[in-house]
Amino acid sequence: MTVGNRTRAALLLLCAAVLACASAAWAKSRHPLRIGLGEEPRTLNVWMASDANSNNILSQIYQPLYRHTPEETEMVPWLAAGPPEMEADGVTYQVRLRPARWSDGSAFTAADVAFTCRLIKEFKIPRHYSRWKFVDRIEAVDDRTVRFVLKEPMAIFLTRSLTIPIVSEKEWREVADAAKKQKKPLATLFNHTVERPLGTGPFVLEKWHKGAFLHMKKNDWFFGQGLRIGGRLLGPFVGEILFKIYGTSDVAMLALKKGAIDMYWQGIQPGYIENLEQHPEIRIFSSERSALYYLGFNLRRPPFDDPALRRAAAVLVDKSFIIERVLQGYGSRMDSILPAGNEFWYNPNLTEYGEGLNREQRIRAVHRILKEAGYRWTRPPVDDAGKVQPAAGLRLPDGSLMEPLTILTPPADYDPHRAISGLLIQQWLRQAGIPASARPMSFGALLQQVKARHDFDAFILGYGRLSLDPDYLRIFFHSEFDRERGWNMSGYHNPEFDQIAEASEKTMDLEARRLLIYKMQEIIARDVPYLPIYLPREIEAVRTDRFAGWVQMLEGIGNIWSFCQLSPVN
Amino acid sequence: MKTGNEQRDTLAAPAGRRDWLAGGWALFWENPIGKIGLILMACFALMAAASFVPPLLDPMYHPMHGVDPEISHATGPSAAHWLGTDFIGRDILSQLLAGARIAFMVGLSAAFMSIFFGTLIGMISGYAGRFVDTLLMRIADMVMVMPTLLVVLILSSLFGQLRIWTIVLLIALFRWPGVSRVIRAQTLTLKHRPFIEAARVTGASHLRIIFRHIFPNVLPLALLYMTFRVTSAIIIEAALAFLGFGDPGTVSWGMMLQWVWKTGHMFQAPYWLLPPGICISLLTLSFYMLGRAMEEVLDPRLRKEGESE
Amino acid sequence: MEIRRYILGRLFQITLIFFVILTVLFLLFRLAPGDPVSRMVDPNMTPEDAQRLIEQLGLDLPMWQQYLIYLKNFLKGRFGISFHYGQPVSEIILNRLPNTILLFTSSIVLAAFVGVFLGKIVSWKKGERIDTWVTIGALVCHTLFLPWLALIIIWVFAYWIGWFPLTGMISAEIWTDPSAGLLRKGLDIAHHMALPLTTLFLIHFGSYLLVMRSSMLDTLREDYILTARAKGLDEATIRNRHAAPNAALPVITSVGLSLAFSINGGALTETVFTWPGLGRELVFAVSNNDYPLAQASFLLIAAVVLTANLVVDLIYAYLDPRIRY
Amino acid sequence: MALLEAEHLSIGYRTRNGLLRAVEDVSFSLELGGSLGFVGESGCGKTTIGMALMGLLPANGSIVSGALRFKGQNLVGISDERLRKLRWKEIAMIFQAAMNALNPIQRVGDQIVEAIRLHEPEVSAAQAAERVRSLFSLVDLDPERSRDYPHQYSGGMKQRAIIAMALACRPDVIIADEPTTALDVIVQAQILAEIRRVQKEMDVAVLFISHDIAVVAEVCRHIAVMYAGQIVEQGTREEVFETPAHPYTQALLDAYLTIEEEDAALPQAMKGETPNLIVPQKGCRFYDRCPHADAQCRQEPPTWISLSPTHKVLCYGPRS
Repeated sequence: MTVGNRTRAALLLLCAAVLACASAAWAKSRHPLRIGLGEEPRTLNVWMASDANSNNILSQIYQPLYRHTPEETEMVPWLAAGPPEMEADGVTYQVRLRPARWSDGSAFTAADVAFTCRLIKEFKIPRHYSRWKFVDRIEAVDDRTVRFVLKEPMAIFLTRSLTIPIVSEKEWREVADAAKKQKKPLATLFNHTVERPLGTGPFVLEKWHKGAFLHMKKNDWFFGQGLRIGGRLLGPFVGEILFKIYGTSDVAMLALKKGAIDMYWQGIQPGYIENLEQHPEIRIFSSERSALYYLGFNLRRPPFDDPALRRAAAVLVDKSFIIERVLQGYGSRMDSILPAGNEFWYNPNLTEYGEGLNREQRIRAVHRILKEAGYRWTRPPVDDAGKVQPAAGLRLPDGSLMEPLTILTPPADYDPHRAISGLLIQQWLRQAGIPASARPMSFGALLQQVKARHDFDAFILGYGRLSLDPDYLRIFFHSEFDRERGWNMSGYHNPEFDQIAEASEKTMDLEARRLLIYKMQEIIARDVPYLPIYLPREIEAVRTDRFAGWVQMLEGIGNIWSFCQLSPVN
Repeated sequence: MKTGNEQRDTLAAPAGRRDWLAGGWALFWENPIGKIGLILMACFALMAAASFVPPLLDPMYHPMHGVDPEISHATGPSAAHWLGTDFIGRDILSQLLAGARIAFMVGLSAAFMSIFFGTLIGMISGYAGRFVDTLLMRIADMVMVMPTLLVVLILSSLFGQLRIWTIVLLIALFRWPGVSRVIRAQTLTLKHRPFIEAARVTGASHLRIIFRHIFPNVLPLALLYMTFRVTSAIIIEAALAFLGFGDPGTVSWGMMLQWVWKTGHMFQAPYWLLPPGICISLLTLSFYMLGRAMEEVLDPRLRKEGESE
Repeated sequence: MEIRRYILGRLFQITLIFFVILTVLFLLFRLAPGDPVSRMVDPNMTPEDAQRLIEQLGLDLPMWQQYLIYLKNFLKGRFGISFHYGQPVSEIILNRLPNTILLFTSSIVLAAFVGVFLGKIVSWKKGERIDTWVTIGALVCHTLFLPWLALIIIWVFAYWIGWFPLTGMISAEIWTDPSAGLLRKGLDIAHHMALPLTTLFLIHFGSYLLVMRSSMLDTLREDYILTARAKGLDEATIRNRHAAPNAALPVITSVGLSLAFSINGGALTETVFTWPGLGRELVFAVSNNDYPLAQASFLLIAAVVLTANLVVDLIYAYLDPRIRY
Repeated sequence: MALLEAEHLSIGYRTRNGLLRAVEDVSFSLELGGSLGFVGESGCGKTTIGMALMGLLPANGSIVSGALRFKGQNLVGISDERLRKLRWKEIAMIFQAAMNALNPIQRVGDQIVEAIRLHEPEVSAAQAAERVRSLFSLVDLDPERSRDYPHQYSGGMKQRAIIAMALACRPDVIIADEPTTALDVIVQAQILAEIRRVQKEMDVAVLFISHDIAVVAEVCRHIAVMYAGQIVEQGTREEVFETPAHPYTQALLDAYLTIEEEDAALPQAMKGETPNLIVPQKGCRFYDRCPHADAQCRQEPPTWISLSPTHKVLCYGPRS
């Protein structure tokens, strides 16, 4: 190497070093709250957004009339000034609004609320329309009062309908009018690109640098500023938020440890906890979730059309094993479709299949159940001497050999827990001679197979964010929803259940409705169209050295209460 | 140039083959790269063979289903688990050994198939000429510009999780054009050699000429390319599994990395992260080294195309 | 004249191949199970909602009609609207493409130069210790498992030593700072690019080095090298003026041929480093059933590879006087 | 004093099986403006001698013993740097045209200019180009074509260009290694005439290497016949042609004449294979193929016998 080369190399090194130091120094000058996102938000079009990351951003901007307090016991008025006033006819509600302003300073009025609700009804916007189709009329009585007239009394109106985000008429009127003239109005509305969403929330979007970050600033017009709602004094006390995109949680965890972000807004795997706990400035939150992870059966065809076999499977599945190993203890077993945390609606007196039994006892129990139901083996799981052995040649009560069956699971990259649980369940079922094999499938293909084609034996799926209102019980198992793309994926038909479900939807009296919901849970636990398996906990990690005030609630700390209350340390 | 031709001629003549083999072996062994490659590969072959042992010792050493009843989270190396356990208590060493078996299986079978397609198409294309040649080579061009990993990724994400054999087949289906180009070129030079002309004059059928006369002469070249294809097959399978599109019923090294990645142990459990990565790299290295050493023995002039992969 | 005919011929071929890929892709994506609507797991989504969405997305039309629309739009330069982002695909691609080009081209060019340079040097010392070690080193680099290497690099250089940012392309802090000038922003990108660049560089330079080395060794056996020696040229001149230019020709071919393969690595690198490029977008679109986006990105990649191969052939022809079309 | 002189020169190649003695105890000399031809079948060591003269032996080859003197200076053991300066300036080489002796991606003229300016740095680019043009004219090439690439030339033109290149620095010695092989007969004759002509005009000594004794005879005044690494007969053209003493020379001439007459069977002597040069046999190296061999030939290597002051042979019983 000549002298010239060496000098050049040294210069290069120097440049790299300067670069490294300089960029580290630059980061120190301001104090934004920095949050890691798992993926880029899909869109800022609130009607199109259905993914967690878009919703994370939009939840700072578009606000509902009512929302749950962190304690989850009650709904508190948010954009509304007080609880809805129901008139004597039982179908007319009147809601007073707070004096609020949009982030551009213009006034938030009843017309905006009416516009939003009509928009949903006119465009039949997916995911929202079902909660609004029973609303007959929406009227702006005056600037600060909205009146809703329902077609019939509806139990879910307050909890499910009045929690939709309100958009501004100014922002959407033209878009909606233009879309209506198109051949495909809904698609046009969905494909409308929103650059700077106009909301009433605590933050406004400053810039979205595609593929890299989103920059939000405090909304000076935020209606809640300085107010005390749900017993909490609202800020925001943070000037700016930077949302950075990290494609993999591993890197996000490194960023957290390094101090490049203050919070990672996505549940993390339990595997990280041990290491994160060694960092004094990192705090782990483990929160309850309202979710359901379950094994679903196809009741439309053998072999799982037989409840006995479904119950046998329920006994064979060792939920505790899955929770302890796969979830590393961060989760709890489920016996009802409703999570146990939903204390008001949850029925605690349900059959706990296989609870407390060890492997051998489970196999014996299943042997008994199946024998009684008329199943036979060429080699039974329990031999004549009462010893457990590998079973083979399981025959259905009608004498035919059980065909090999598959358990569909999402792929490991989508959710390793479900993929591995599938493999475990496969092994357990085989112990009783049920020729099961787990088959992970791409998520889209899996849903197509299960929801649209109904061509499957069993599957493992989950619902991430179930509402607190248990109306979904009806949607999952009412025979009305057993059709293409319906949510009754098992094909469960039970007239008794249907009747109770329909009643529960319309019963306004809470206690009476609770009894119906209890009954529904019982029926499902008896017939096992779905076998609830586990309820994972939401594990989140934050740094405590720069910001404090995270509010823990159901589904974790990433909620509007946190963002309204976070404030810089010192 | 001269040496190359001479060697090729020796190849064609059966009489010289034994001498050539002995000489080739000496040349091969003299090459440090060939030696290292062979030794490495022998180690991995041993690993693959040893993979049958642990499950026999104790069912908890089954790489897929066996879990240590005492352990329910990832642990480092211990007496019972020399490389530690994964997060549900499976033994990492037995997974690593099983992975060696899978890697050999995937690598060799995918390579074999792609060489099979490539050689067949190359010979037909070169021998038939004209329209068939143009058609096959245009198809080859087209397949060649497809980034194999992305294509297989698309296919496996579209059609659900693929079985390991499907993955192998797909890799083979997209890795033949390079081989067939080289084989075609070689066939073209052979086509007008006297012994082929002679065979044609004596009325041998096309099939007979291709398989009896051309095939033995392109075989060494095909074998050489096989070693390179083995490496690319192993890498593609591993990358696929790493991204979560592998066969979940199989314990491959890529799957192990996927587990360590997706369960959040990536930077927490070096005893789990490092071995599969090192193994993938070293096994592909060993095949590659073998190929390079073989190449120097076979003919230093035939390398250009295969190597960029 | 000749060369123009050759280029036209090649362009025609490329168009043909492109059209076939276009059709195959269309069929693949339509035949595959799963659509964007069924992915929305939300009990609030009623079957009617889903049906409505499917109609709106035009997924209910017969296949041939969808194909015709697809072709028509394609010819007009419209790739449709991304299911996932609800934005025109062309906008998304145009946003991502420069990033990919920046990372990919710079790494390939750098790798090719360093590879050729080192290959030239070590071939001169064939059989010596340095040759063996460099060759083994290149082999090791070339066969390293890329995603794994990328993660290790992140861990060591971005986290443990902490010289570089973990992932991404720009740092939000600097780009939201109104006082930050163009230079600072440029340096920021360079700073972020260092690690992915190194990863891709390590993977590629080995292969170029090996090709160059082999090619040099072949060239050194050529008679004109003997002539050059006989002329009394010193070794450096022989190496640089006579051997290397001839030996570099196969390397150019090899770069072209390995381009498709390099793109795999590019996509993996982008994915691991969260580099907002086309490869990452493709992987992401594929796993989200975003057909229009996945199709368009894949087509673009295919087009780039095809064109790049043509360009490589032209460069080759330019550099090698023996080839004239 | 001879211009170029070899004394008991032995050259060996290291191979896996041992040292291959490609040239064994060879002595010859070449006068200023003289011409010497080496004849022998391939592998007899003639090219090795040429390469040794240029200092271009391959990495595994080296001069084992003996001396190689150019203008009195021993080339054995000389530094690479000095040898390099000597090349082309003093000793140039004409390569076989079928070989790629010209760099395919450089213009022919540039390759010649490179040689000129290397050894005569004081020459400007324009002057060098001018010299190339005159060299081209000298070897009957169109000067305009100096800007072409080698692949645009025919075999004969390439050969002329190579000759022009060899003459570029006005060397004292030109080594011509099979310069006419692979050319058709007419072009071959033209090239040989060309070499003869430039040799005379420029008064340069030529060391001519060929397997074809007839070709050598056309150019060289002296001929050395080589067999299995040794010179077996040496003499003037007339002596060797008219009174070949060594059975091998006789066989070569026979073969030559046979071809000329298109008749007769393969000469006796050509049967059998050339001996193994790694483990040399005890006696005469030609023993196996010699029609006149006897017991003595088998036991002891023969010694030189002088037939005239210029003509000598390495044989026990040279027959005429």
